[in-house]
Parts: sequence; C-alpha cells; structure tokens
Amino acid sequence: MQVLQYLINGVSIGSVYAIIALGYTMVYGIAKMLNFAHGDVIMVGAYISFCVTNYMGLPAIVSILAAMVVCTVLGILIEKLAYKPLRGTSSLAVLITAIGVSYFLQNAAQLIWGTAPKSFTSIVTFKPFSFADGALVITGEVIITIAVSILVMVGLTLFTGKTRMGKAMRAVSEDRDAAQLMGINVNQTISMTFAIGSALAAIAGVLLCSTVPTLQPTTGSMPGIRAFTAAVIGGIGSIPGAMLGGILLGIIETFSKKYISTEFSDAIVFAVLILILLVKPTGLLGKQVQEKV
Amino acid sequence: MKKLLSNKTTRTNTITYLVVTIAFLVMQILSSLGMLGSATKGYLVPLCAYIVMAVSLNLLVGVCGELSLGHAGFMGIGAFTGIVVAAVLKNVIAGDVLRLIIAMFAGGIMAGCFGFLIGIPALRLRGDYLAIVTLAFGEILKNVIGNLYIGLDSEGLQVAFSAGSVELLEGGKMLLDGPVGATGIEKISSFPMGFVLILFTLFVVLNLINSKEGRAIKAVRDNRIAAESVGINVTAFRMKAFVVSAFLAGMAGVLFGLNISSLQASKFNFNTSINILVFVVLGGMGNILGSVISATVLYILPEAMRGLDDLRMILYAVVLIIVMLCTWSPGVKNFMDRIRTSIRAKLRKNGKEAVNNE
Amino acid sequence: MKKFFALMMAAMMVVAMFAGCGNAEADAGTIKIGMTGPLTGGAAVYGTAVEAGMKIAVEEINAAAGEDGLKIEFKSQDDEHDAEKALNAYNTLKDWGMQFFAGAVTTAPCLSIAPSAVEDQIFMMTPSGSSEKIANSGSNIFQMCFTDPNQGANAAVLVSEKNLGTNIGIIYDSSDDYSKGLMQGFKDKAAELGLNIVCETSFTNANSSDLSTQVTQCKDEGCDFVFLPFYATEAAQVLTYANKIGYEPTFFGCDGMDGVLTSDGFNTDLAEGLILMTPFNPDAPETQDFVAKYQAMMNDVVPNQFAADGYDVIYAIYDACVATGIDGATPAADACAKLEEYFATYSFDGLTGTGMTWDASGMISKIPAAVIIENGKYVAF
Amino acid sequence: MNEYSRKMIKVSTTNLFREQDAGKPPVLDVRNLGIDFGGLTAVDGFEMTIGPTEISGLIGPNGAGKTTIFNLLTSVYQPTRGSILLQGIDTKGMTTSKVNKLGIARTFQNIRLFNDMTALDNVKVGMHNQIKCSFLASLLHLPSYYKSEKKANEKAMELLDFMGLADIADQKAGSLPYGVQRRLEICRALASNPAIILLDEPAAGMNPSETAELMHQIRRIRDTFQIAIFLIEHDMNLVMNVCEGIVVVNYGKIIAKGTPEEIKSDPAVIEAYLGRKNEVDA
Repeated sequence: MQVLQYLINGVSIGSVYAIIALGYTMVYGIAKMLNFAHGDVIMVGAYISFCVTNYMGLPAIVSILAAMVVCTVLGILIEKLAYKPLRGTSSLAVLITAIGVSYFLQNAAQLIWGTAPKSFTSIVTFKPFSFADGALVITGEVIITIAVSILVMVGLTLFTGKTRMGKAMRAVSEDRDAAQLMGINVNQTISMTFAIGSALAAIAGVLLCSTVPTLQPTTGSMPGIRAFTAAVIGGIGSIPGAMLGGILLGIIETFSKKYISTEFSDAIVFAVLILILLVKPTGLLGKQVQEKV
Repeated sequence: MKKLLSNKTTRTNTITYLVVTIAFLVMQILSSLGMLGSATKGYLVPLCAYIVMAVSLNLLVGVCGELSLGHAGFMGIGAFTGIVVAAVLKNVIAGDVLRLIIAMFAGGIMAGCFGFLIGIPALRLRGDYLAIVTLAFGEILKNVIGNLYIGLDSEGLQVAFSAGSVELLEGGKMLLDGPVGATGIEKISSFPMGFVLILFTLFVVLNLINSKEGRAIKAVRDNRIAAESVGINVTAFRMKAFVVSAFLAGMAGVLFGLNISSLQASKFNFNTSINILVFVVLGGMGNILGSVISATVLYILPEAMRGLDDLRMILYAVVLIIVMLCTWSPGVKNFMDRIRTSIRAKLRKNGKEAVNNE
Repeated sequence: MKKFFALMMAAMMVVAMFAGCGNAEADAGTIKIGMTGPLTGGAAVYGTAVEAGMKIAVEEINAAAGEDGLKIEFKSQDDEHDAEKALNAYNTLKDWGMQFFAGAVTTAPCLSIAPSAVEDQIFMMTPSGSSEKIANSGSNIFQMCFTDPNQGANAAVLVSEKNLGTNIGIIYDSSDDYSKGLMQGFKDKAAELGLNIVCETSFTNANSSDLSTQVTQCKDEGCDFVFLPFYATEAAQVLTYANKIGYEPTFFGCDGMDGVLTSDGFNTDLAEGLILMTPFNPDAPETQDFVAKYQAMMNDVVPNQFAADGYDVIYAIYDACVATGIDGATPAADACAKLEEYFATYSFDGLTGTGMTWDASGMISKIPAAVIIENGKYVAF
Repeated sequence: MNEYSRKMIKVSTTNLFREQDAGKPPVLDVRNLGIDFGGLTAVDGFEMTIGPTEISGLIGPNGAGKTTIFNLLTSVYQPTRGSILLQGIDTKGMTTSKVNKLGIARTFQNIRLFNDMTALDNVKVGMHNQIKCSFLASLLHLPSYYKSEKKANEKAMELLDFMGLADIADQKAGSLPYGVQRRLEICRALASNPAIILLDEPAAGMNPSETAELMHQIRRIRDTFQIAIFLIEHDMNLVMNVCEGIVVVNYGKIIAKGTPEEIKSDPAVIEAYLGRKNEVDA
C-alpha cells in the first residue's frame, strides 16, 4: 500500500511534468528550438488564473479559459517579436533570445504581482478518495491532472495526425523547405504551434499550481527544466514520448526520494536521464535518424 | 613561413592580445592613481574569471560546435578544489602568488579530469542531446558538492557526505560545509593574476585553434563525416576540446573562488552556465576577442544599471533581446544597411547641392 | 553592425565604470545607511520585505527629526541572493559613502560581505542573516535575528517543556543553510532532552516543487509532531498536502515561516493549530502602526518578521548614533568603533522584542517567542 | 591510351590483375560483402579484389547500391555479412578514421569540403595524421610545432600544385566553383596518404573539357603516387577509358565483372542499362 501511495504521488507530479513537456516537445518538434521561456509562460498562466478567481471572483473554468487566451496571445507575441526575426539563423541565437524572454517574463511578473508568493486555490473542489483507512489517498488533483494530460496527449496526436493544420505542422517539422515549396505557410504554422504550446502552458500552470500551491515569479523555471528533461527522456519531438518521459521522471523522482536519498534525488534523476540517453541516444520514443552520406 | 601561416590570423591574434593588455594597463594605472571606486575594483577579478569562462566555452561552442549547458559545473569543481588546495598549502607555501598558481593548476586538472569522465558518455551524443546531458551533469555536480563536507585539521583532510561524519580536532576548520559552502576563504586572487590567467587562456585557446588540432576540431564541426574520412578520430577531438575547455573553466573557478570569502555550490547552477553561454553567443561564435568584449560588457551592464532600481533586471532582459535581434536577425541587418545607404546617399546629395550652391 | 553595438556598449560601460567614482560629500546632518538584499529572483520576497521595513523606519525618523535633527539617507542594492553580486552591491554602497551597513538579508551574501565589512571597519548589522558564522566573522558584525542553532535548540526546549509530541518528524531543506542550521540545532538539543525523532527527511531548492513524498513519509512513520524549519513558501505546500491526505499532526515552524497566513489567497484554515517561533506578531496592538504603514507601501501585503527586523535594525543603528553623538561627518571606521563599544551595553526595544542585548560576538539575545495560529490569527503560545 | 597498359593477367580463377601488380598482394580484397537495412537487402554477395596500382570502376544504374558499397568500404556502415581486407587486415568493427589510417581515402558524391576553411587548410586537415606534433606542442606552440607546420605547408602546397590548385590555396573552399571543389576533395583525400582512393562520381557536374582533364589527372595520380583508384562514375566515356577493371552492380548484386571490353559486350550489363529489348528507355 505504501509503495502504491508513492507511485500515485509520482504519477501525479509526473503528469504535471508531462503536460509541460508536451508544450516543449511541440515547439521543439516544429520550430526546432529549445524554448526556455516556456516555463515562464506557465507562470503567467497561473497568475492570470489566480487573479481571475481571487480578484474577480469568477469560477475556475472561466479563469482557465482566460489564462489560455492570455497565454496564447502572449505566445504568439513572443514568437513574432523575439523568435521570428531570427528564424533561419543559428539555433543558439534563438536559444539566447528565449532566455532573454524568460528573464523578461520573470521580472515583469515581479513588477506586476510583487514578490510575495500567492497561495493558489486548487481548481479541484471534490474530496480526496481514501482507501484502507487513509493509508492510501488519491486526491482530486491527481485524477484531474492525469486525466487532462492523457486528454491533451490524445488530442494532440489526433490533431497532428488528422487535421489539415496538424499535417502541415508535421510537414514543417520533417522538412521546412520542402513544406514551403508544397505551399504550406511555414510562418503561420509555426505561429500556430506557439499558440497551441502556450495554451497548453496555461493549462499546465493551473494544474501545477493546483498540485503545488505556491505561486511566485520563479514558479515556472524549475518545473520547466524538469519538464524539458522529461521531454528529452521520452524523445524530444515525440508526443507520446513527452507523456511517458514526464510520468517516468515523476516516478523516478518520488521513488529515489523515498528509497534512496532525499538529499541526492536531483543527482539521481539526472543520472537516470544520462543512462537513458546512453542506451537510447534519442530518448525512449525518439526517432533514430541515420545520417545520409 | 609567416606568409604561409596566413597573415590574417596572426593579425587577429595580435590584436586580441593587445586589446587585453592595454585594457589591463589602463585599469592598473587608473587604480594606482586612485581613480577607481571600490565597486569597479570589486568587478575586476570576477570579470577576469568570466572572460576566461567565456573564452573556454567559446572553444567548445564556437570552435567545436558542441552546445554545453553545464559549463559552470566545471568552474565549481575548480573553485572548490582550489579553495581546499589553497587552505591545505597555507602553512606549506608562503607566497600567495605561488599558492594561487598551484591551486589554479590543481583546480584545472580536477575539472579536466571530470571533463574527461563526463565526456566519455556525453560525447557519444550530439546537438541538443549533448546539451541536455551537460545540463544534467551541471545539476548533479551542484547537488553533490552541495552535500559535501570537507574538514581540515592537524591530522589532514576529512571528506564526507554528511555533516556529522567530519569530526575535527581542536583548531580544525571546515573548508566546505554542505549547503553553507565554503566560508572564511582567504582571498589570494588578484587582478594581475586574473590578467595572467586571461593571457594564458588566450595563449592556449588561440594556439589550439591555429594548430593541426584546431583544424581538426573545426573540420569535425563543419563536416563530421568528411573529417572521419581523412582519418580524424572525431570522438578523440571532441574529447580534447572538452577537456581543455573544462581545464580552463576549472582555473577560472579557482580565480573566482579565491576572490570571494563565501561560496556556495548553488552559485554554479544552470543560470550561471547560461549567462556564460550568452557571453559567447553575443560575442560571436568562434570569435575569441568577441567573447572577451561581450563578457566584459555584459558583466558590467547589470552592475552599471544599479541606479535603475526596480527596472534593472527587466531592462537587462530587454537589452539582451534587442541586442540579439540586432546582431543576428537578417531582417534588422538589411533594414540597418538600407538606412545607412540612404543616409549616405542623402549626405552625398546634400554635399553635391552644397557644391552647386557655391 | 556587431562592431557598432560592441563599441556602443563598450562606451556605455566605460562611462558607467567612472560614474561610480568619487565619494559624495558628507553632510553632518545626515547619516548614510546602506542595505543589500535579494530584490529580484527567487528570494526577492525577503529582500523586498526588509527593504520596505527599513524605508518605513527611515521615513519615520526623518519626519520626526525635523529641521535640525539627525536624518538618514538610505540606499538599497539588489544582491540577487548571490555571494558575488552581494559584494558588488556592497562596493557600490561604499562608493556612495555608506557609513553603516544594514544588510545583508540572506546568509550567503552576509558571509561574503562580512570580511569586507571587517576590513573596511564599517558597522554591519544584518536584519535576518541567521547563521552563527556571520556574527563570528568579526567584532563589528551584529545580528538582529536569532542564530539558527540557537533557535533550533529553543524549539526543541519548547517541544520538550510543553510536551508537544512523542514521535517527532523533521522535514528540512538540505540545500539551504538556514534550514539545515535549524535542523541541526533542534536535533542536537532533542537528543540531549531525550526527544524521539522517528523521521528525518529533506528536499532541495531544485525539487521543492513537490513535497508530497516527504509529508507521506512522516505520515507513514506515525509522526504526531512535525518540525518544519523552512520558509512560508514551502510550508504552505506541506500544509496543503497534509490537509488533502487527512494528516493532522502538530506542525511547528520557525521565524522563516512567518508570513504563511498572509500570503495572498492562502486558506488560513489549513494553518489552524500551527505553532511557530516568531519574534513579530502583526496582530499585536503595539505593531498596528507599522502594519498599516507597510500595507500602504506594499499593496496591502501584511508585513512579516523580515520587515520588522529591517525596521528594528534602522532604529537600533539610529538610536545608537544619537546616543553616541555620531553624525554624518563621522568617518565610518570611527562610527564603527563607537557603536561596537556602545552595543556591548546597549538594550534596545523594538518591534521584534524588548530589552534586546548583544553579546561580544554580536549575537542577539532576546526572549524566544512562540505563537499558535487560532482562527487565522497569531496567539501567544 | 596506349601508354596506359590495359594488359590484365589472371591471378586466380576469378580475379584479374594488372600486369605490373602480378605477384603482389591486393590492396583491397572484399569477400561476400552484404548489408541489410531493416528487412531490405541493399548489398549482397559483393566480391572483388583491387591490385596495388589498379584503376577500377564501379558502375550500375541509380540506386544500385554503389555509394552503399563505398560506405561499407570506409566503415561508415558496418556490414551485415562478409569481410573487407584492406592491405590484408580485416576492417570489421573499425571506425572510418581507423580505416583511413590503414590506407583508404575517399571523396563524396555530394561534395563534403570544410567550407569555412581555405583550400590549403582543407588539405592540411587531410594531412592530419601525417603531421607529427604532440598535443602539448600544439597547445604551447613549441618549436616542434613550427617545424611540423612548415613541413605540412610545403607538402600541402605541393599537393595543391599537383592538382593545379595552387593559385586558390588561400580561398575559402565553399566559395570555389564546383569542378574545383571536386578536385580539391581529391587533393584532400590524397593528403591522407592512402593506398587506395575511392572517388564517388568525380566527374559529376563537370563539362567535357573538365572531364578530359580529370581523366588525365586520375592516371597521373596513380602513376605518381603508385596507389590504387576505385571510382563510381556515370560518364561511360571516362570509365571505359581510364578503368582497367570494371564491376557492374544492380539491385545490390554484381552482374558483371571484367575489362572494359568485356563489360561493353556483356548482355547482362546491356540489359541493366538499356532495359529489356522492348523497353527503349535507359
């Protein structure tokens, strides 16, 4: 029973990582850039949701929608202003700009919302399920987070597989030039990717803060790096990979804390990442690309 | 022979050495005239360390084409090794300069060894995957050093992973105390030593670039398969670049660590690695003098903006983004070129009119 | 293009470097107090609180001083909770002509600045840097808050005296010296007093976003008392999660946890019954004036002990200056020597305690106060 | 073409050798070589020997597996079956660079020069393993560094001069015209001091006069350096004129082997190139 409880804890935080990782993976797969500002978009999403519920008194669902709208607009704006002018140049230049954007968002959030942490009210209102006299507890957040992350994963898979826009995205991801020649509007497709990624970030922000209630300007950065790690474990660019990587990372983290050492759990998590990459150099579900000679 | 060595490289290298030397002399003269404030004097040594970090990372990122997100980890290894070595040698070696040099080499070698160990698995990977592994190693190192306890007493060194395990005799001193880090470090770094380290780094890196090793490294970056086809062992060369870069970062760490009285492992986190990467990218990939200049400017910039209070860091972010866009974006470049030509055309026209009017 | 920017920025840099030169003229009627703290980044909440508390004290003093009284000129600098930046910040203040250093806020920056303050003979009093190493760095370095092992030991004594628990659990932040110091002090004293610690678990600042494992561990070990030597941010997480899984031991926190009730949006029901050791009570009648001023300045945020410590530091320095006849023209080193001597016998009353005194090493002695949260308010425990 | 003897003698039941090479061991001896990608067999049962100073050709329709064979010979791919003996040593499991050190160098179908480096530096990279200078000497620019650099420069200039590229030594490789790039690539391959050099479509994109010049150069390379040359080419005029032995592959398998005269009249080759009688299209 004890093991089960830790497993559930692991899956719970893992699902949060998974949703963030899905956003990373989408953007990486299509725009081929590491968007280090993604974690900060999550933070903005959480703040918007917090303000809508706590200051305007609107219901949780409205706050999520508002967060999604704001983050989508923010994502498109960031892409247009900061990333698009650099498209086609060194990917490192874009990476550094993304870091600049990340600094900007964190400091802007501090100016707007102050440094004092906000206590995020969970969007989940129903009671936790308790089994075996409380030895095993499954909270509502766990259920919602897992459900949403699966939903998002399935939705994204269907979207990229079935819709016109989704197919265009895959085409751009495979070969940007060829896609352009086939009449696909690459700029629009990439903007769309950022829009979807940022909307996902908003959902991730709300779920992250429902699980971990403290909200401050730096809230997004550490989970962002974790999620990035998760995306790499799963094979960056792969949608089911992000999900798998996220949940695996959550479980590894929880179990290493419980059974090995809490002090060294960071080291253990990253050591596992390295081991996985040694065995599967492109992640668990990543595509192995043979270089053409 | 000079002709064959390509005059252009020789000239660029000479300019690099000259710029650094002149900057050093100017600062020394100003300092001796008492024209520098304590803040400026305080920047000098860390700045030297960051320049060395930027140059050594440029060897990896710019010249070798390998993205590393954990360079600060090597700096950390060097720093803490240097602190321990300097403390152990305190009663053995009298001269601070000699002690600093020994500590620097010790830190460099330790970082180089870790670079080698990390390189074995990491260099099997490429591109963004290598980046994430270096990030992971940086975090692991930070985590491990943050839980490391090293004490020194008359019996010798004691190393442990828990606070209770280090039991020191009377007069013993904790050199490294887990999350509290190293405290009460004797400051033996100095600006002239920092300058010497920069010269040494430039010497090593520029020599490396202009040797058969450097050609091989660039060849591996430009076209791995072709490089292999002419007998270049790609892994060996990535490894050489990685170890040299880690070695120099370790030395920079010692310079940095022995200039500050309290140092924590968390200093060498992802953010520091990223900051150094920003220096490199902004200075230009593979451009060594560019790294030196951009490290200087970007290190001073947030300090110079202290007067802006609340807006300081947000403006730094904005400046960073704008500078990136201006230096890298093809669109902005074209725009600026157009403006420049149109201004020139106008000036010419005005000049002509002026002539006509006369 | 690149060259253009490089040149432009290089020029900016040179200008900026020289801008820091030259000491400002000393004005006898105004003493200069400088402060550094994390005003941006993850620890900014503490730095901005201290800064605001100090600003309130400065405003009060300057308003009360009138035309001829001794005034304060105050300047704060961001240290980003980083030892290196802290030194730069301190040097910037020195160039400005600082006579007294009322910082830093967090321990690591304090430790990196302290040797410089000793060398420069600038009187330093940290409002909230709590490692015992700080005061031990030199005779001119003083603390306004308890040292960590002391406070940890005080907590253990309290647990033992009031018999708060039989199976004790500890969750601490192993990457934070404050947390680790408290934990060590508590553990050592607890062993001495024969308290039964059954679970000891930790997290790091890199994985503090998920504390469910640690709480579950305490629950599994059957802890009926959990010692939480860390800040309000993580405490809110622990309380929330414990509530979710229906785990209700006695939670016990230290001064860093102050502010848990007032964090925006926090459901105060969760903290019901929480005991914490804090020298500052925003619900007490004698602090109401300060609370009101702070709220006016900081957008209705309720002050915590960091703000109160900052406020007290300014008053302690100012009062001592007035008592010893130091003014704006006194060189920093002379002022430092005078204050050092004065503080040996000084007794100070402030927001965080009355009759506070300092020992030779600069550590404070004040009565450890504990409060329990009842109906969303602090009640003396 | 009389000066280039095409007299071939039989050294075993299957192999022909150039008269001059008789009695010497082959530089390359390939036995039953094959590779599968997933379920697909790309090359199967490839066998051939090349004498120490022989010029041989590898021809076949597009997609026949010619470049794959080159990639196998240079260890870019590891074979699924069979063995490659390079100067009598089995190259199984070796890296590309190791195989190069053993004496095999190549050019690429899609030119792979180091575009940001000068032509001279490209050749010097090729000479990498010939330059004797320790890592420490390079790092610290000890006297031995200057000595070895000087020697390398002289030799590289010699090679460039040999290929008629001396005047573009200081130009960036990426900015050179196509034909020049191809010759530079050969020059770089030669710089690694090989016993055999593989040329992957050396005449692709060249005009007839450049091709004629190239044919001349290929023979000069062999005669000057006394090395074997193995080339893939679609230009039949070049292949038939310079090669002494020719192997024809289709669908990954050898369909014919022999002297140019034999190949010209081989029905299997004609079918592979021209299709069955009724199909006119090549």
